[in-house]
Amino acid sequence: MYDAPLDLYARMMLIRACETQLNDVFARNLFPGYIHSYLGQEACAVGVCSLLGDGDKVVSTHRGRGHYLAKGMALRPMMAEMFGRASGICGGRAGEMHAADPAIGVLGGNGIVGAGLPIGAGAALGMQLDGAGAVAVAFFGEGASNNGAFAETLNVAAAWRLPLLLVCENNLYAEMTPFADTVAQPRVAARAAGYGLPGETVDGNDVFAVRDATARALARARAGDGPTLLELETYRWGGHFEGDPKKYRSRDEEAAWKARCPVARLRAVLLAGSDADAARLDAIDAAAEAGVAEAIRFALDSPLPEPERALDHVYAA
Amino acid sequence: MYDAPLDLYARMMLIRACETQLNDVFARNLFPGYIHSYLGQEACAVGVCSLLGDGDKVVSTHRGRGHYLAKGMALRPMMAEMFGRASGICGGRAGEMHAADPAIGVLGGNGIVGAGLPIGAGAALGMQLDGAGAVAVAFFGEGASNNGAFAETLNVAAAWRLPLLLVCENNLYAEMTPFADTVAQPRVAARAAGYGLPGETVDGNDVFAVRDATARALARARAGDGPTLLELETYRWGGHFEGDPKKYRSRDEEAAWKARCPVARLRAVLLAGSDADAARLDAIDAAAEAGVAEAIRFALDSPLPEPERALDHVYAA
Amino acid sequence: MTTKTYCWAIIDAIREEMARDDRVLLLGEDVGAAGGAFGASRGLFDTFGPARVRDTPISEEIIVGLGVGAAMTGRRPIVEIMFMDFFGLCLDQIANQAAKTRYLYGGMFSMPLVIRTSVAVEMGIGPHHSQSLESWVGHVPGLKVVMPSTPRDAKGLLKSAIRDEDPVIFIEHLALHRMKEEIEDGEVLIPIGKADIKRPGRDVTVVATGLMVGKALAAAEILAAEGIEIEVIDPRTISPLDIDTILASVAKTNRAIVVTASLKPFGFGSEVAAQIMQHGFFDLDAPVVRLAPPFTPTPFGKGFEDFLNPTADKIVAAVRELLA
Amino acid sequence: MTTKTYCWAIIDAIREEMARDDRVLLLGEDVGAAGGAFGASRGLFDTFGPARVRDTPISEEIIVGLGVGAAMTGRRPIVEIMFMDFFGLCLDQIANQAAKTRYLYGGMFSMPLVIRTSVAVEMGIGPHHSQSLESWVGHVPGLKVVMPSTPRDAKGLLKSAIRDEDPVIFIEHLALHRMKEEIEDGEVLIPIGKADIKRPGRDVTVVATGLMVGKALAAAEILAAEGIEIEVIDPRTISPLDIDTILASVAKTNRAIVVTASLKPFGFGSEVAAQIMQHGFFDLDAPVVRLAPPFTPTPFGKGFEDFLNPTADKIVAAVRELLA
Ligand SMILES: Cc1ncc(C[n+]2csc(CCOP(=O)(O)OP(=O)(O)O)c2C)c(N)n1
Ligand SMILES: Cc1ncc(C[n+]2csc(CCOP(=O)(O)OP(=O)(O)O)c2C)c(N)n1
Ligand SMILES: [Mg+2]
Ligand SMILES: [Mg+2]
Repeated sequence: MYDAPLDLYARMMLIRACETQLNDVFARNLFPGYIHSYLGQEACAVGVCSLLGDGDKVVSTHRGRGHYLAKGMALRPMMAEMFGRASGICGGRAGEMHAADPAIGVLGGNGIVGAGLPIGAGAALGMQLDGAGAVAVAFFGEGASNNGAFAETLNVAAAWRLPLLLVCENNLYAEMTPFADTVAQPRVAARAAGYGLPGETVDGNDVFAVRDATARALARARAGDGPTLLELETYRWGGHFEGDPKKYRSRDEEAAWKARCPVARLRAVLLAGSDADAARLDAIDAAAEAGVAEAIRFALDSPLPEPERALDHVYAA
Repeated sequence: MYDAPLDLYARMMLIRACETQLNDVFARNLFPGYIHSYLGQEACAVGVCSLLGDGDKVVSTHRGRGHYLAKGMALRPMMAEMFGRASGICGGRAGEMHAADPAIGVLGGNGIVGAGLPIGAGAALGMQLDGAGAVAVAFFGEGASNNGAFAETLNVAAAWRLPLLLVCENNLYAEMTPFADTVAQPRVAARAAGYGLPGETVDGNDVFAVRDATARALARARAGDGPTLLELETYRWGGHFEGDPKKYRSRDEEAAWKARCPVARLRAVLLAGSDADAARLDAIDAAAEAGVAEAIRFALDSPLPEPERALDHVYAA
Repeated sequence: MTTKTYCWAIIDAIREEMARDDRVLLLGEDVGAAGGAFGASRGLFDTFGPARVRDTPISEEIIVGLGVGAAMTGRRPIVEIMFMDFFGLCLDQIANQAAKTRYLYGGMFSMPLVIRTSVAVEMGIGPHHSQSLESWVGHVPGLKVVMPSTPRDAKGLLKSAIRDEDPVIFIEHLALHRMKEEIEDGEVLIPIGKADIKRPGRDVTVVATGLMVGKALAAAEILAAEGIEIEVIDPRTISPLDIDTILASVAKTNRAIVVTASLKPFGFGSEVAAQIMQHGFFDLDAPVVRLAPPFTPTPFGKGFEDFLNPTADKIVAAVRELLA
Repeated sequence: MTTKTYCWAIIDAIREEMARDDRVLLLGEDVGAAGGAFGASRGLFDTFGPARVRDTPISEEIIVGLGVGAAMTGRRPIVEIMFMDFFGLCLDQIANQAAKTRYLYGGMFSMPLVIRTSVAVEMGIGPHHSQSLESWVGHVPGLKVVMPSTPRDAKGLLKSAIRDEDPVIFIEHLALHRMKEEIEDGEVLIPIGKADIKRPGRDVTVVATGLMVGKALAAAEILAAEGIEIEVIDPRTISPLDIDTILASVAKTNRAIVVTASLKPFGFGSEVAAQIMQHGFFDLDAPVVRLAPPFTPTPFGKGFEDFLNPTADKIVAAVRELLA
């Protein structure tokens, strides 16, 4: 949980720096595998997770680094996990799509689109039974909202009044296919009514708007009034993964969305308000960049896991 | 396709007689396995199917006899199939949950709740590509509307403007569980809007209301304007299967619904109008009863399939 | 000792474990007030209430997913998929989620999840209610797969499954639901991963699973009258398989038959045959015989099923042939 | 002759069949304008248009269901499930619907449906993008299962699959996508159900599937230098299996190894071992060896995968041991 605007900014910058530098690493051929970049969606993760405590659970996706960092996963072990290093939070075996950290309630990413939604409902059931007012948050993309798992989750969560936030980051594309081409009704939040839960669409690039909507949803969930579907309108700056030539969309569209940069917007608000001057923000930026650079070095310097570790943890010891 | 009110009546009576006599057969321990009775839902099948031609396709459920008969499946081979006899339309191997007849567009029942919906969409895709104005109809229960397959089907059908009628027979129960206990929003038709197709709820025990709604949906589908979700409010007079003690509902509720008997209502309308007198309707009733009795005798007299037939048709010859 | 049916043994196991540990939950279609589609949760809703015994919608994927998420947050859920034939709707949650969570995250999560399901082989209900699909889950690392063949085994294995830290697929045989057995009144716990010699013998090793165990025992009676003593081994757990007990038997008998309701290709018989070959090849006087239904779906009707499925007579014939 | 990659061979096969028969359709995620997530449908959308080449939502169950319904109404759909790891989301439509429709209705329907999918073994993408799950579908009667290991095989088998009246699971190996081979310019049709001897030999029969075929051939080179000649058999079709070709080889070599990316329990190796035992027991001088990854999920990273998966060296070692 963090409320101070500068903390929000710092967290968004951390994600921004992480995603930017990882792209560089990828361009230099130092990254093992795919990068599913979170660049451009920083306000979503931070807006939502800044209001969560360690007891609250988050279920993430294949595009999870924003969620991990926003929820408070330590930078170095997170980064090392992305590189599949032994010093990674999961020993380097989970990798780019899958980090988790039970200590802070991160229940993991997922390589199966939509599969996190039922698990999120299960975690919310756990929270409901605990009775301590904690919630579960399931992040997912708009593409996942076309999967059956989404509908089953909306229905059960609503029927059982589970303390669940269903957070759809609508970044307009699922891989190379525009969401609009796969639906007749492109407003994800509008699917909520049919299942009897509130649905709300907000500007996912405005961290304060995301926070306000999250706060309302959290209040409902913590009061026992059940789930909310939040649709955060945002944009994936990069391709589906790095290296994707993005033929399916125009450079103009990309520029228009970059003009709505969530980090720049928050910076402008902060500068306009009295909270901070440019130097203070620049210092935050520099700290984020330095921290990320250091974490990447840490990751690159860490050994790969011993291959024999692949034989561990198939079953409980 | 049949329009004359007396034809509608005859078809509903045929289903009524079929279901009633099968229950007797079951009570006398002459039926092999479960009976999923269609008693009480006759207006749904007849209302919809009376407007379909042989080129239109129907995908049915585990509770399919009403659909088969309404769509025009010949009584004797249909009945023999229910009893698993060699003279059954599928050689007695498909059985109570599964008959099909490609000649009249019946693509089969299903033992998997909800699985017919994607198949119905596929058939509608076939019809769309044929371009001859034919449609597909997928029948399903309200219980199936909680399955992911339902949502995926609504979405694809709407996105592709498939000539598909999604016909939900909402009989209030899925096995022993009231639908209302498994949802926060019990109006199935209200789920359509979220996927961008029209949804309509009608009295499923009023064959004319069902026909009117079907006619509207068919016009849309045949004109290339895409799918419609129809929710037909009805009631399953029997248990989930025969022998189910129905502890989950009151005898009062059953009586109230029986008072809304779809067959009796049509009969009253016909008697009030000028179309027919009681003698004419009684003759129809008697013909239906006699035909069904004869078909059951035919079935019972037919040999079981040779067990070796189980080895046929695994692959194309 | 009390005589219990297989069905009541299951209810007892759940009731005892729910009473013992309030983290245990039961979720599934009709499991609540209705007491289960097959009566296998009668009374539990009344005893433990709607928070811990929950009717779900017909949403197989989320039924398992609820179990996964609840297990990851400290509960010990039992979820029910009414028929194993429906696994095609939820195998992602079973095989990609439940099975891999502990592994993926380096042991940071446990997955104490039981997935109860039913196999309706021999009930004549047709192709969507008749499949014995233990191969699908036996092929997945991280899962344990259990198939009890008697009431006592059902009780003891289910209690062990509920206490297990790994996901267990618990396969009930509907055709056994009314089978009766005396069960001791105290705690009954049967270890997962341990085969049971249901009848000792010296001439042929007959490995049989679930519903086939009874048939093998019936065959043993017939054969005993001829002086042939088969050893009937019930693996009880399909995965991880107790191959040692099977190998020890084969070392003695030098001949083996595996009797299953699961189909041959990629089936339990193939797996056992391959493992006996791997570890006990030089003990074998003849190839391991797989007795299983032919490779077809199951049509509607008991007549077809009697033809397709192994029977005591078919086992007797196979044993005689193997000894000929 | 033209040199083609595995990926372009697949595109060619689809293009030729779509041109030949306008009932053929292609449905799947990103298959349209984007030309496929892996580029395996490039150009088809432009040639055949949006009616016959359709991008679907991320809805695996209906992707297959659309194929089933379209096949039942006279089309010949090719549907794509991007990774085989996602089969848990659509196995009901595959195994209960597509596979059983002809059977159930006594032959009144055909099911000319091809389900294309990819296996990403050795790509290092982790547990949800690495599984070779041919066992799941090989266990299901009514399905055919094909795993091409070269561009020409891919083309010829895919064209046969599209013309087949039964549902065919067509498994592409992502790690082979860039493999090149000369392919004749005319019609290439390779029969489903027929194994291919990729390299004749006399000492040991090595049955290898998909990606493992190349490794077996590499092992053969190494062994040939030592005077050991292995016979490399590529079954090409997993189900129905051409066991005769394998048995004829074993009759000659008396020793067999099965190399797979599929895991051992209930895997292809077990099935082949069981069948060799059943039909060729007395030809065997030693037990059939199953060479497969250990029974674990696949962690992220190539390092783990190289450790887990069979390699040419491991095959060489297994052959030497078998001959020792
Ligand atoms: C069940 C499943 N289908 C397909 C894929 C392949 N895939 C990976 S990410 C992705 C797009 C997801 O789109 P969306 O949900 O909008 O998330 P985004 O990538 O935009 O964050 C697809 C199709 C998958 N991983 N899982
Ligand atoms: C996927 C699946 N889940 C559960 C079942 C067991 N089952 C058979 S019918 C039924 C109830 C279906 O309810 P509904 O869709 O309302 O149809 P109705 O029986 O009322 O006609 C259930 C749960 C099944 N056959 N398939
Ligand atoms: Mg997206
Ligand atoms: Mg119902």
